[in-house]
Amino acid sequence: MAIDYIYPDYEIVRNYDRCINCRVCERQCANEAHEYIESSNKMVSDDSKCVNCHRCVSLCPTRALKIVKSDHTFKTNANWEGKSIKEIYKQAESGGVLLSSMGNPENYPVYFDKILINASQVTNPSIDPLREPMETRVYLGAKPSKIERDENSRIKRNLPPHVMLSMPVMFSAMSYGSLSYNAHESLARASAELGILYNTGEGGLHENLYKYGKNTIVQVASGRFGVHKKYLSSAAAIEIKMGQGAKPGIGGHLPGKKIVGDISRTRMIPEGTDAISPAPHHDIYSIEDLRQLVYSLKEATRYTKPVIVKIAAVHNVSAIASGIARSGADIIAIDGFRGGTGAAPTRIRDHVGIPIELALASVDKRLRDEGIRDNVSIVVGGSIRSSADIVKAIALGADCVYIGTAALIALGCHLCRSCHSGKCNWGIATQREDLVKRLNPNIGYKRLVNLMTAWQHEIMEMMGGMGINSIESLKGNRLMLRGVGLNEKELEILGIKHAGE
Amino acid sequence: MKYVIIGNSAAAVGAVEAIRKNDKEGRIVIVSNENYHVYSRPLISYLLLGKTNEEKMKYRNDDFYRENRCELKLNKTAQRLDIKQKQVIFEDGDAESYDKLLIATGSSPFIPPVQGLDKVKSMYTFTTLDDAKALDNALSENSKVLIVGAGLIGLKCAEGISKKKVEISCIDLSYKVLSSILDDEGSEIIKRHLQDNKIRLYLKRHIIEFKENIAMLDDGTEIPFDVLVMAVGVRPNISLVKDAGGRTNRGIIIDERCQTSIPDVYAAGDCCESMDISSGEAKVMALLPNAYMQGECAGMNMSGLDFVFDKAIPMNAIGLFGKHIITAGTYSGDVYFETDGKNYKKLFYSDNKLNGFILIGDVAKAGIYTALIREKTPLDTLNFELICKTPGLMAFSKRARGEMLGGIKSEAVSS
Amino acid sequence: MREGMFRNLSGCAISGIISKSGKRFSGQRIIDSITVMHERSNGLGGGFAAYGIYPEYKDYYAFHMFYDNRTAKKECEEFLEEHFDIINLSKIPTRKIREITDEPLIWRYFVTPLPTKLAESQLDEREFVARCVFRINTCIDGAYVFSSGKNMGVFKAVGFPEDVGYFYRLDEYEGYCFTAHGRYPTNTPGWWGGAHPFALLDYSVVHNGEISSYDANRRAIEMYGYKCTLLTDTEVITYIIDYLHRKNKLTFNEICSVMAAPFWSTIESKPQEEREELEFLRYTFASQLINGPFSIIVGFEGGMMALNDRLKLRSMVVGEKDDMVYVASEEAAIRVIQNDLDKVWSPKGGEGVIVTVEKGKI
Amino acid sequence: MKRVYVNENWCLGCHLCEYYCAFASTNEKDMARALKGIKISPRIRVEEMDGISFAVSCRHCNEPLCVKGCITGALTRVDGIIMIDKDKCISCYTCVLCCPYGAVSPSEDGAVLKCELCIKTYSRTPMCVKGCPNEAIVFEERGE
Repeated sequence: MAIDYIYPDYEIVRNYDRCINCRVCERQCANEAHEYIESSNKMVSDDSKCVNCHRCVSLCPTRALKIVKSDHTFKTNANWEGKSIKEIYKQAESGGVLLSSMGNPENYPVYFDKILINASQVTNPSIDPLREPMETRVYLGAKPSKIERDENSRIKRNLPPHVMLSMPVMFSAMSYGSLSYNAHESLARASAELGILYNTGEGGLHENLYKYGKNTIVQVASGRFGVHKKYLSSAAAIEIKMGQGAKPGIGGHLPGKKIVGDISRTRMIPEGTDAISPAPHHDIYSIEDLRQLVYSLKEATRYTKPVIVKIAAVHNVSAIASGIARSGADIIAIDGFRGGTGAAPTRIRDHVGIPIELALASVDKRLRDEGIRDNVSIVVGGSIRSSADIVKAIALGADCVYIGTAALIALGCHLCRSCHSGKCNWGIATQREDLVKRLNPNIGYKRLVNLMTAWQHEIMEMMGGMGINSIESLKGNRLMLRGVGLNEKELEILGIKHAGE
Repeated sequence: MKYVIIGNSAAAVGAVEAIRKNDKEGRIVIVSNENYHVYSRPLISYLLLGKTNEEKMKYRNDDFYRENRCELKLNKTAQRLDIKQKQVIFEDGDAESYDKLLIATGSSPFIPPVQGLDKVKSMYTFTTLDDAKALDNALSENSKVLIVGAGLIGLKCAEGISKKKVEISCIDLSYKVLSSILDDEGSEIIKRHLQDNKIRLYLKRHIIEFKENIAMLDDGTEIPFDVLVMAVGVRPNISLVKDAGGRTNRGIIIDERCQTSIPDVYAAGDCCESMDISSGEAKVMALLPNAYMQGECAGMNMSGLDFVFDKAIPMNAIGLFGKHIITAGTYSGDVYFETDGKNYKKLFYSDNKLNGFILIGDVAKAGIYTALIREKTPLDTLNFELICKTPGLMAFSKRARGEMLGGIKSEAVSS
Repeated sequence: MREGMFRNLSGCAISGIISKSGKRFSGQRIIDSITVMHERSNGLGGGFAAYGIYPEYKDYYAFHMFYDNRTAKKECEEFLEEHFDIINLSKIPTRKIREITDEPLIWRYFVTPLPTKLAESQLDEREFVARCVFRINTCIDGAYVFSSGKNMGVFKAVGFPEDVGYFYRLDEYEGYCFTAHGRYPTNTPGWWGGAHPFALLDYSVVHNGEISSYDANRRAIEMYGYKCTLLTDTEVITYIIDYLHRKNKLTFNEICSVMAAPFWSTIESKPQEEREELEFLRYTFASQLINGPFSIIVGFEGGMMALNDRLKLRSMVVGEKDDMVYVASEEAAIRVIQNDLDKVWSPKGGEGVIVTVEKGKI
Repeated sequence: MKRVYVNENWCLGCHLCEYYCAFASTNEKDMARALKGIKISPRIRVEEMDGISFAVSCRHCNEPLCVKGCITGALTRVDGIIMIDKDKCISCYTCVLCCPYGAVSPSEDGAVLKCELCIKTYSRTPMCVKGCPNEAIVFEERGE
């Protein structure tokens, strides 16, 4: 046997005083980290199999389990940290590209955490959301370019295609295939109940979920999987995915072994074939090509649906966004470099792209400077973690945010970042039937509804504190923000003052 | 409406509870030839064993008659029916008129005519509480007890007195114990178990003559005894109906509404004979669940509803010295058999139906088999191979399970 | 420190009077009204807008200017001469009083765009004038246009409003509509340009409140070519009104439905036609919704509009007597000049009161 | 009346219902203390095979064969709930013979085991329902 260079990162600690040998840990671990030893009437664990997903910890009825970070260590080295060394061991053994899941975990600045929100004192009353109406409804879509009146001088109601949301949040693109059916159903049902939208991602739309079309964004990505007329016309909006924050410049790859049954049918590709989404759209090599696709999709749906163009936040994002805003797109979605993924090359995920806060601030400013901000709505994603992040994003200039990871966490995800293994113990990022059923959408959708309802309340509280009772008055209201610990350049890009100013 | 019920056991209770569901007003008169609050007869062996007491033996709580507004007449024996006048005439000369009458008179022990029996001073039967009390009084340490009959009554009696430091012998005409409910192999297991529990068995024997305290057997064996228990069987108490001209056979003949051939006269429980749907034959099925359900059926019909009880089958649940036996139905057809020496299972099936079963030892979930017999469930609608090995709902279709456990019907579309 | 260098928060008193029949009356009345609300000001700013005061020059834009110094004046006048035909120029008459100090140079010009320049610009006349105003205010250091409409003028200064009125000899002007403002800023600017009303072309705004949507409004309006140099609510509100009324041709009723848009729940309860119209306005002009407490009186050519924020977080009372309509922060400020009112009421939040002079009466 | 319903689509076969059931009957506060070292005798039991699993407990039938068959009167139907009087039960197993769901279990404790919807415990919701992590077991009012 070859030398195993890698000591497990985490250790399973079992309190034998509390363990009653119910074996739920064993039954629930798809990684088979737990085992019951009949002869000694004892549970044992194998740390090397543990991905630290907490399924066993959460289900253990006597709280006999916990997972701790191993204190096993390499010799201290500020340059060569254990993580780097381990990655080299892995690659030296496999010869392959390192794969990771979920968002960038590295220690880059989180600008949201360096921005603080204002509140009213004395000169302007704060508003109590429990007593006064507090509006979080937003519309996404272009604004009418001019006001026209009919012969009776009544305004013609020539609104461009748009969508209405009860609050400025949507569930971001996560495909059926990367997510389980139950996860998708949870997202769809929650969206319907909440009056917001979810996004199919590039996996097509399962036939059972067409009934949630009013709350669905259908995605058209470079692989064009699952795209057909009914798919497009069933939706509230269509999203062209040009890029993803977790892996800008990289396509997608769902291995053939996951392309089974309904997934193959929904994606419209044969069972067992790899679903490869190329890095670029092979019919979009430039901005004018994008315009053609935007209008193709508009033609196909008779100009009734807004078209979203989603891009990853990269260095010249504002120029790109400006191009998109002139391409006929109604909504621009920008995905920051912390955005999640079901699988991405680690180096790409951790080193490519820019923070969403900066991207948003610069795009919003650029579009305003060019007088085209009304052409499009801006949706941002790529690690919105709380209602405060939402308030900050809106105040920086976003119309709405996309949440992906937060929604999955609501569904039970513990960010073990092992989605690519296909053995998600929480039934979210897996197609294994026994695991999929662990996510009961009746529970899942309620948890999503709860989370959004809670966030909505918090948004209202924060708005009320600022003396704002309608979310549109928060949009781009950067005066409501102050930076802490940011340098001049960062403040300039964010367009905010430093706290105390 | 005036209901009269003769008898005060399970069938009577079934009838009262059914009547009171439909008729809160009518008079109910219950007549018993015993002097007890309704009690469970099968518990008399447990009484002797000390597992229950007279208080706990009450089949229904003390408020039963009051809550159900029943007039209870104890120590009163019905003599005959005047079906023209719709009256019951009692031995003491009283009469009780009725609009609807239920005969729930049960059965009486059968005492075979054996030479010298009249000389035996200490002879007991074992079907009523008084029987049990009398027997209990007769026993003393080291008593030698001879039980005639190794059927359900005899063996439960043996178990009942087994803790009393007595010597127990049991004799039966048949070559096996529990011959009415067990097959040969099953019987053999029980036989060994009884012997392990120090019951002396004399099988395929009969008593030629009693000589005071000695039973002389056909093979010349002499069994000395202090106490004799006659438990060869029971006879349904049918005379009230028979004498009034109603149809009887071994038991009172009733239809599936528990009606006798006499208008407004119903019968239920051990005194009647009804259809065994597992065999298609009319039988006396003297067992408590049937008694209750027949009584219930009679009560329903007496109080004006149209109610059919057509699910009667022979069935038994009995424990002997810690070993449990559950049987039901008829032992005919193909056989599924499995045993590990301790546990024993035999299923009988034919024509896509389960006819009967015998379980000894592991009796868990036996009711699932019982239901298959009672409901005549087509065996090809379930995983028969699986259900033979492991009785459970797993063997049913998902849909059937959904109906049994709930929860699926409403979601059938989405999954 | 002056407006534009910081965001100045202030509470205030406002008052407005209009004659629906176009009858001109003395500015003394508005001084009397605002004087009553002395307590609502703190001496750091007062001002008036007066409509119908220049009938003899009614076809010319009346530019009221503050100059910090002569250089600024020279530079500005060069600019004006380059773009306009200057019909008349003079110092604005004032009274020297102890209460008003540190006055800048205060000049008035009646101008009309040079036809060649106007044609060259390919703009309509009013847009041309507005752009010139922005140009002066942002590019010429020390020069500030604080009034630029026709047949109207703004008069403002640092001081209590009654003193400002006296200073500017407002009692000597006659107009069909006056508005007034007394300021209570929470810090101490000393710049006259920062006083209110704020005006662009013939739109003038006096405002009591502190809007919480300020930066959202500002950043949105700046996209349409406005430059918010003062960072005041009044400035951005004026621009919004200019944008909605002059550029998008919305009626003042519609403008109310934008600036103090009804709640969605209210909109949804309306009959379909009205609902769709309100939805359209809220959708299209979401960034022009003004949030937070405000009461404003907008003066414009031939009319006056009063509006409260939709929660009515600031007081505002309206009174009517014959052809006169009075609006003020406090009822007392109306009663003092007209105790015998036909009608007096407090408009609901978001309910605009729009008074226009009967056609042809000016 | 509220009943326990089981939906096998969501049953994970985790067996937690059995442990929570056993825990409920101990009236202990802490499950570890209650069940440590014990072989549990739950009133609900999971059947599982080939990826299918579901829990079975008393259905509290409207026409309960176990009650009708009970020879001692230990089983009764009170407000729709089939209750067992452990004192009266003599473990004859007639109810085991009668129950079509296999939901009454033999036991060494001197009385048969069956679900009583936890009404004798502190829990208002049956503990199997509370303990089910996936709402495969629910306690609901449904049209009958």
